Amino acid sequence: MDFGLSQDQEMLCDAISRTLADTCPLDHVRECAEGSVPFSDNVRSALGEIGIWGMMVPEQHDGLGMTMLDAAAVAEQLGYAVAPVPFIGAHVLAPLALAQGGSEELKAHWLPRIAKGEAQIAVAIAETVEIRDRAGVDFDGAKLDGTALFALDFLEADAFLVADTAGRMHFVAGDAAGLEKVALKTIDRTRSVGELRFSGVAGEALADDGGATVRRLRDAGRVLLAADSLGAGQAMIEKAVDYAGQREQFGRVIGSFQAVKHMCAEMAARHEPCRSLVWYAAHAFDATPDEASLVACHAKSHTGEVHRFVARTSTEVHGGMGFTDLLGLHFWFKRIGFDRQVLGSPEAVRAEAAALQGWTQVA
Amino acid sequence: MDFGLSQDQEMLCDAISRTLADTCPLDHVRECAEGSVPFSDNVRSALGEIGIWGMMVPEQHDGLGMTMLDAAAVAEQLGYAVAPVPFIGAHVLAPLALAQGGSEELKAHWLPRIAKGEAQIAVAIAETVEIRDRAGVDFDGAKLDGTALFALDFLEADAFLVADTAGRMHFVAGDAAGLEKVALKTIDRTRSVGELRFSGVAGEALADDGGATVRRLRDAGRVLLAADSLGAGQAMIEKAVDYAGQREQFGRVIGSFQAVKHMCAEMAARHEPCRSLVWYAAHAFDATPDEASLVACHAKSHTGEVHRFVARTSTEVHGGMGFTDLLGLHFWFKRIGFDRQVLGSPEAVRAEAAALQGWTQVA
Amino acid sequence: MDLDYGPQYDAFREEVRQFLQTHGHRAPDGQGRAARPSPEAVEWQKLLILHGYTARTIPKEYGGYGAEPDILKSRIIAEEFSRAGIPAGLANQGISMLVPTLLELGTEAQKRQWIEPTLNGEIVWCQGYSEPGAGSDLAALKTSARVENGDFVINGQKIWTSTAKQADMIFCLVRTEPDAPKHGGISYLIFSMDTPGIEVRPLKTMTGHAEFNETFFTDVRVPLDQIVGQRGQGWYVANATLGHERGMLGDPDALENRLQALVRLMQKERIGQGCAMDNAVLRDRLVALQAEVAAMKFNGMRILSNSLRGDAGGMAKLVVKLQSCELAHQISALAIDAMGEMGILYHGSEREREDGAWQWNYMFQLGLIIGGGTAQIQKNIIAERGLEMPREPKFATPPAVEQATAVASGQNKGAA
Amino acid sequence: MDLDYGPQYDAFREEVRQFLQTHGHRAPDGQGRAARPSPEAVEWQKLLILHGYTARTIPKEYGGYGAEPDILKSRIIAEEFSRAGIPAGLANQGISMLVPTLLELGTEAQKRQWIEPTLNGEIVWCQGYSEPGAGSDLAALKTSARVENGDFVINGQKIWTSTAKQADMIFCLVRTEPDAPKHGGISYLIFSMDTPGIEVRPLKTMTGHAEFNETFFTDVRVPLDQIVGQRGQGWYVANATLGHERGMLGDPDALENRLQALVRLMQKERIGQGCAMDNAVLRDRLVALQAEVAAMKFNGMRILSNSLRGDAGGMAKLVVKLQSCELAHQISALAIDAMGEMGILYHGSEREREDGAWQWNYMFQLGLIIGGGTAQIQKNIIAERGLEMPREPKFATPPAVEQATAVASGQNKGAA
Repeated sequence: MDFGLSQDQEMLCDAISRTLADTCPLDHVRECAEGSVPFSDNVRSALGEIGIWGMMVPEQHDGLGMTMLDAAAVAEQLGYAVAPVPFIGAHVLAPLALAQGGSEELKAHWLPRIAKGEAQIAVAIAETVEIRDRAGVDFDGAKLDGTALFALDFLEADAFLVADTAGRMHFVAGDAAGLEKVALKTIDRTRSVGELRFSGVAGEALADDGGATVRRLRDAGRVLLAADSLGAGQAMIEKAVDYAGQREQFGRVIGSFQAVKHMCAEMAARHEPCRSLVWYAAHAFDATPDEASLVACHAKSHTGEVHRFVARTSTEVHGGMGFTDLLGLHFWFKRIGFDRQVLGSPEAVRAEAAALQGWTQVA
Repeated sequence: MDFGLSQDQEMLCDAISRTLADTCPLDHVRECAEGSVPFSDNVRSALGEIGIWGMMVPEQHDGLGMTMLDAAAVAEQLGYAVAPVPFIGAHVLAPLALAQGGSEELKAHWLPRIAKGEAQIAVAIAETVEIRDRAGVDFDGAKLDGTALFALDFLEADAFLVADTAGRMHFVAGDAAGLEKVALKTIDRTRSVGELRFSGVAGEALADDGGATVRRLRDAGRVLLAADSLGAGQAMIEKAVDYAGQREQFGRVIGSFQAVKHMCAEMAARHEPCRSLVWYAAHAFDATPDEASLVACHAKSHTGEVHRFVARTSTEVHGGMGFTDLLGLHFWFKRIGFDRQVLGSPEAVRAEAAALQGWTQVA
Repeated sequence: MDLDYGPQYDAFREEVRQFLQTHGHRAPDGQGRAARPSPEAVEWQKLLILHGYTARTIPKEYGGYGAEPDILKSRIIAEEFSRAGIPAGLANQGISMLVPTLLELGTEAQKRQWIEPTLNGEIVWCQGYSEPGAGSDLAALKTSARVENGDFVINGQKIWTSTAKQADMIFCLVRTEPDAPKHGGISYLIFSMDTPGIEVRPLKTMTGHAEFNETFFTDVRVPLDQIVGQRGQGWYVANATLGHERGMLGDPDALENRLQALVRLMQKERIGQGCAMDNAVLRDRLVALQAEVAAMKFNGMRILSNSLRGDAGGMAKLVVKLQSCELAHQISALAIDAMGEMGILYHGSEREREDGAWQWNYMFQLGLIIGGGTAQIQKNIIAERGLEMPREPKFATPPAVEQATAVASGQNKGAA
Repeated sequence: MDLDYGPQYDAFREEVRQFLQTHGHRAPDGQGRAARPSPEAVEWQKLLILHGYTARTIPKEYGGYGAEPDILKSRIIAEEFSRAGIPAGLANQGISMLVPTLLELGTEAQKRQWIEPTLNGEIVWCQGYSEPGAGSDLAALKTSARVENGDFVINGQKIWTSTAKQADMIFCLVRTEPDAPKHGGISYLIFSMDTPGIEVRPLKTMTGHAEFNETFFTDVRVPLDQIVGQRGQGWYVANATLGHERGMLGDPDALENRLQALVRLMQKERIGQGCAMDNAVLRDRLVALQAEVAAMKFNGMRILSNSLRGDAGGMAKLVVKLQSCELAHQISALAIDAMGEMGILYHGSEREREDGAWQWNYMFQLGLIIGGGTAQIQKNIIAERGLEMPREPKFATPPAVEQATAVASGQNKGAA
C-alpha cells in the first residue's frame, strides 16, 4: 500500500523541477510567450536530456513506456513552471493514439522520433467533447472533410492526429493536400492550439475500435490538464503566501491580517485534496480502466473549479501588483484558465460524468 | 420619485414592530412553537388592533384594500419577529383569491370575517409549482378528488382554497364531506402547513380565468415569503453583530477579529440589496403586472440563496451558542429554511423564470 | 502508486470477514453515540477485544489486545466493519480520549484501575473541557478547584458534556492555580459523576434534540490524588494525546455513504413525472459534490500512506476537518433542495423522508463545522501551521492578554 | 413607492430626448477612457455644457452651467444618454476628482485658472495618489517634496496614473513634512506634466494591454504656490471630495447592459445542435445572476431616493462597490463557461467572440475588485462603518505604527 508518487517518480519530479528552475525562469517564459511560437528550444532540449519526450512511447519504439501517473507528475511540474513546451498533445496523446491504433509503419516511423523530441504530432479531439461552431470532421472511407478545432501542440507540428465524427482517429501529414492550418490564439501564450480545415484530405485511419482510442485520449488529456492545473495552482498559492509574507501595509506584513491568511488557507484547503484526486485519476487510467473515465471527469472538473478560485484569490492577495504584468502572475492565471476550458469546461464534463453513471436519460 | 416605503408604510412597520416587541418575545415564540397549534392568540389580537388581518381585503368588504408592498412590509416585520401567526395564506392569498374569483356570496360571507380576524382560510397551491408524491387535485366539473400538499395557515382553518390540476381555484368548507385533513410538521414550528385529501368533495369553483388567479397567488406568495425571509435575515445579521460585540475570546470581543467582521460584512453585503428587490417585486405586483411574475421569481430565489447563507453564517458567528436552543437563534434559521423551500426552492423558481422569458424550449 | 495491501494483509482481511460472517449476528443494533452501552453491546465489545478488532494496540495488562500498531490492519478492520454495516466496537470519549491520556501520562495505579473497565464499556466517561465562556479560547476556562482539607473543591460549569447523563465518571479540566498564567493554571481531574454537588441538565440544540448537556459543579469535593499529571499541567495533559491517530481516521467512508444516500434519494424522489435526478441543475451539483467526495477519499488514502511511512499528515491532514464538515453539510443541503417543499418536513411529520435525517444532518453538521474548532480556527491553523504564515501581532491592550490562537483542535465544542 | 419622476421631470426628459435627436449625430464615437479628447469630443463637451447636460451644477463663472443640484435631472440625463448609446460628456479624473476639489478647497485664482479649461477638455489631468508601496495603505506614500529656493523638489514614484501619457497636468499627493505623523505630512500639489524630471512608463496589466502607467519624478521642481489647501493637509484635501456624488452613480445600467450582452451571447453561442441557453445548468446560473443584477438595480434606485431625501446612502450604498464588481466578474465568468473551449480565445484570434471582450472584462474586473479599495478593505468598511463593529485593537509592535484601516475608498488603485 503506497498511495502517491514512488521514489522514482519523486526523483523524476525533482529532476524536472531543477531543470525548469534553471532553464525556464519567468523572463524566459515571457520571452517565449511574446514570440510567434511559444515553444522554448532551450527548455525542450534540457527536458529531453531527462528523457520525458519519450516517456509515453513504448520501449520497443525507443521510448520509456512509462505510466500515466508518471506523465501526470511531469504535467504538474510543467504547470508549476508554466513551461512553454509541447507535452499533452505531442508527447502523451499522440504516442498513446499511435501505439493503440497506428499501423506498424506509422509506429516505426513516428514513435522513435517523438521519443527523441525530433517530431511533434498535434492532436485534435475537441469535437468528441462538444461541437462548437458546427465543427467536426467527416470521413467517407477515403477522405476527410470538415473542421477540427483546438488541435493541441499545434504550431510547428509535423503531422496531426484527428478524430472524425464517428470517433475514429486519423493520421494526417502536416503537408497533406487540402489541409489548411489556422493558429488559434488563446489567453495562455505558453501553449499552442490551432484549427485544421480539411477539404478532401487523404489521411491514414487508425484502427476502428468503436471509439475506444478516442475515449482513452480524452481521459488522458483531462487527467493531464488537471495535473497541469494542479501545478499551476500550487505555484499560485506559494506565490501568494510569499508575497503576503513580504508586502507591508499599515505597518504589518499583510500575511498577518486574518483576512489574507484565511484567503490563503481556503486556497490550500480546496487545493490540497485535488492532488490526491489527480494522482488517483492518473493511476486509474493505467490500473482500473473501468473507472478511469469517471474519475478523469472528476479530476478535470473539480480542479477546474478549485483553480479558478485559486487563480483569482492569489491575484487578489497580490493586490494591484497581481493585476500588472510585472510579476508575471498572470501566466499562471491564464494557464489555469486554459486547463479549465480545454476538453470540456466543468459543466460539460460533469454532464458527461452523470451520463457515464446512467444518471441522465439523454446523455 | 420615491423608491421605498412611504411614511405611512414606515409608520405601519413601526407600529407592528413595537407591537411584536411587546407581545412576541422569544419566550412566547418558544411557547407557541412547542404547543400543538403555533398560533398566538395574544399576538393575533394585538396585531388585529392595527388592522392587518384585513389589509388585503377590499374596502367594500370591511377591509383596508392595501397594496402588496404594504403586505410585504408586514411580512418582513413578522419574519423579523418570527411571529407565530397566520398571514401569507389566510390574510393575503385567501382574500386575493376570493376578491378575484369568488362569488358575491363567498365574498360577502368570508371577506369581512377575514378582515376581523374571525375566520382563517388556508390556501393550497403547491402543485402549481411542482408535483411531489404524485399529488394534485382533479375537478370533474362537480367534485374534487386527489391530494393537495402544503396548504398554508392550515391548523384551525375554517375553510380552504385549493388549486386543481387545471389551475382553477376551489373553495372548500372545513367540514366538507370527503375531506381529510392531515397536519404536516416542518422545521419551522412558528407556521402551519397541512395536507388535504379529497374524495369526491363538493366545493365551490372560483371563476375560471385560465389560471390567472393561481398565477397571482403564486406571485404574491413568493414575494411575501421573500419578504418574510428578508426580515428573518435582518434579525439574524443584527443578532450576529450584537453577539460578536459582546462575546469575548482570547481577551477581545470576537467582533474585532477580521474573520468575524468579514463574515458579518458579507452577510450585510448580500442581504442589503435583497430589500430593494423585494420592495420592487411587491410594487410590481400592483403596478406593473407584466413583469410581476418574473421579478417575484427573482425575489424568491435570490432571497432563498442569500438567506441560506445568512442563516448559516449568523449561526457560525454565534459559535456553539448559536447551535443550541438556548438563544433561540434557530427559530430564524428555520423560518428562513421554510421560506426558501415553500412555493419552489431556488432551482425550481429559476427554471420558471427562464421559461417566463422564453429561454427554455421545455418550460 | 500501489493500492494493494499485500498478501499478508489480504489474509488478515479474510480473517476479519470470516469473523464478521460467523459472529456478525451477535452485534448489537446501532447504538446512539451518547447512550450507555447495552449488555449486548458490552458482550460484543469484549468479543472484539478478544479478537483484536478494537482496543487493538492497548497492552494486555490493561485489558487490550496487545498488538503492535499496524495502520493497515486498523484500516482493514474499519473498512470491513463499515462494509458489513456492523458497529466496530465502542467509540465513546472514554475510549478515544481518556484511555490514550492515561496510557501516556497516568500513574500505574490509574492505568490498572480505569482502562480495562472503560474498554469493556463498564465505565462510561464524559468530557468536561468547554465552558460557556471558553470555546475557541478553551484555555480561558474558569471552573475552579481550590484545595481544602485534602480535597479539590470544584465550582463552575461545563458545557457540551455529551454523555454526562449516562456517565459514571468525568475527566475534567479545572483551574487550580488562579494566579498562574492562563495555560499554566489548569489541572486534569477524574472523578465520579455521583459525587455530591454535580447537576446535569440536558442541552437542547437547534435540531430539537438534546444531544449534549450542561454540567454544573457546586462545591464538588474530589480527593487530591484524582489528578492525571501534575497540578497546573492539565492543559498539556489534555493536549498530549491529541496528535494521536485516535482510533484511526474515524469511519473512512462516512462521506461516501452520505453521498450514496443522496444518489438514492435523488433517484427515488419524484418531481412530476420524473425524479430529482432528472433535473440537470440538481444533478450538476451532485456530480460536483461527488468529485469532492472522491478527492477527500483519495486524500484520506494519501494520509494513510504518509502514516505508514511515518510522515505526519502535513497539509493533506490539516484540511480534513474543514473540508469534510463543509462537504457533509453541502450534501445535506442538496438533499433538502432535491426534496423541494418536502425538504422542510421534520419532527416525525407525515411524508417525512428518512425520519428527517437530512434536516437533522443539515443542522447537526453545522454544529460540527462550529464545534471542535470553528472553521475560522481551522483556517488559522492551516495558514499558520500549514502555510507558515505569520501569527497576528500581539495587541497593546489589555496588556496581560495572551495570544493563544493555536487552540488545540478537536476538543472544544464551544466556538467563536 | 412612486417610481414616476413627476410631470416637470417628464418635460425635462422630453427636452433631453429632443436634444439627443437633434444633436446626437454630432457626438463623437466611443472614446477610450484614457485618451486625450478629440476635437469633436471637445466640441461635443462644450455643447453639452451649454445645455447643462454635463458640468451642470458647476458655477457659470468657472465654465459650468450653473444649475441648482437636482439629482433626478442628473439621473434623467444619464438614463437618456445611456439609452441612446451616446457618450454623456467627458468623464476623466480631472473633471470627476480635481474640479470638485478645487471648488471646495482651491483659491479663487486656482478655480479661475483651471476649472473651465478642464471642463472643456482642453486640459487633461492625471492622478498621482498610489505608489508601489502605498496601495490599500495610501497614507504610507513616500514620494517626497522638499522645499528648496522657493520650489518643491519632488522625488519618487506614482503608479496607476492611467492618463499620464496624455495628461497636461497632474494632481499629486506628496510627503512634504517627513517628520509629521503619517496622515499629517502630506500635501496636494498640481503641476504640469511637462515639468523636467517626469518620466512616464506604460504599465501593462494581465489583460495584455497597458491601461495604466507608472510615473517617476526626479528632482521635479514645482513652485510653492501650486498647492491646493495648506501644507500637510493634503490627505484631507484629497479626501474632502470623496463623499460627493461624483457625476452621480456612474452609468446606472452598466451591469444590466453586461447581463443583456450575456443573454445574447448564450442565445447565439452554438453547442452541438442547440445553443448555450439550452443548457439548463448554464441557464440556472444566468437567472441567478439576473436576479442579482435586478437587486443591484433596485438598490441603486433606493440610493437615489435616499439622496433625494437628503439621506446618506447607508448600508445600501456601502455595499455597492463590493457587490457590483463581484457581479460583473461573475457575469464574465459565466460567459467564458458558456463559450466552452471558445472561451479562451484572445489576442485577436480567429473565431474570437466580440474582440475578446469577455476575457478582457473577466481580467479587468478582477482588477476593479482589487483596485479602489480591495474587497477586503470594502468588507472592513462595511463592518466598521455600516455595522459599527469594533476596529481591530492596536498592536503592541512596532510601537509607532498607526492603525489606519479606514482608508479612503475609491482612489487607491494599488491594494493589499
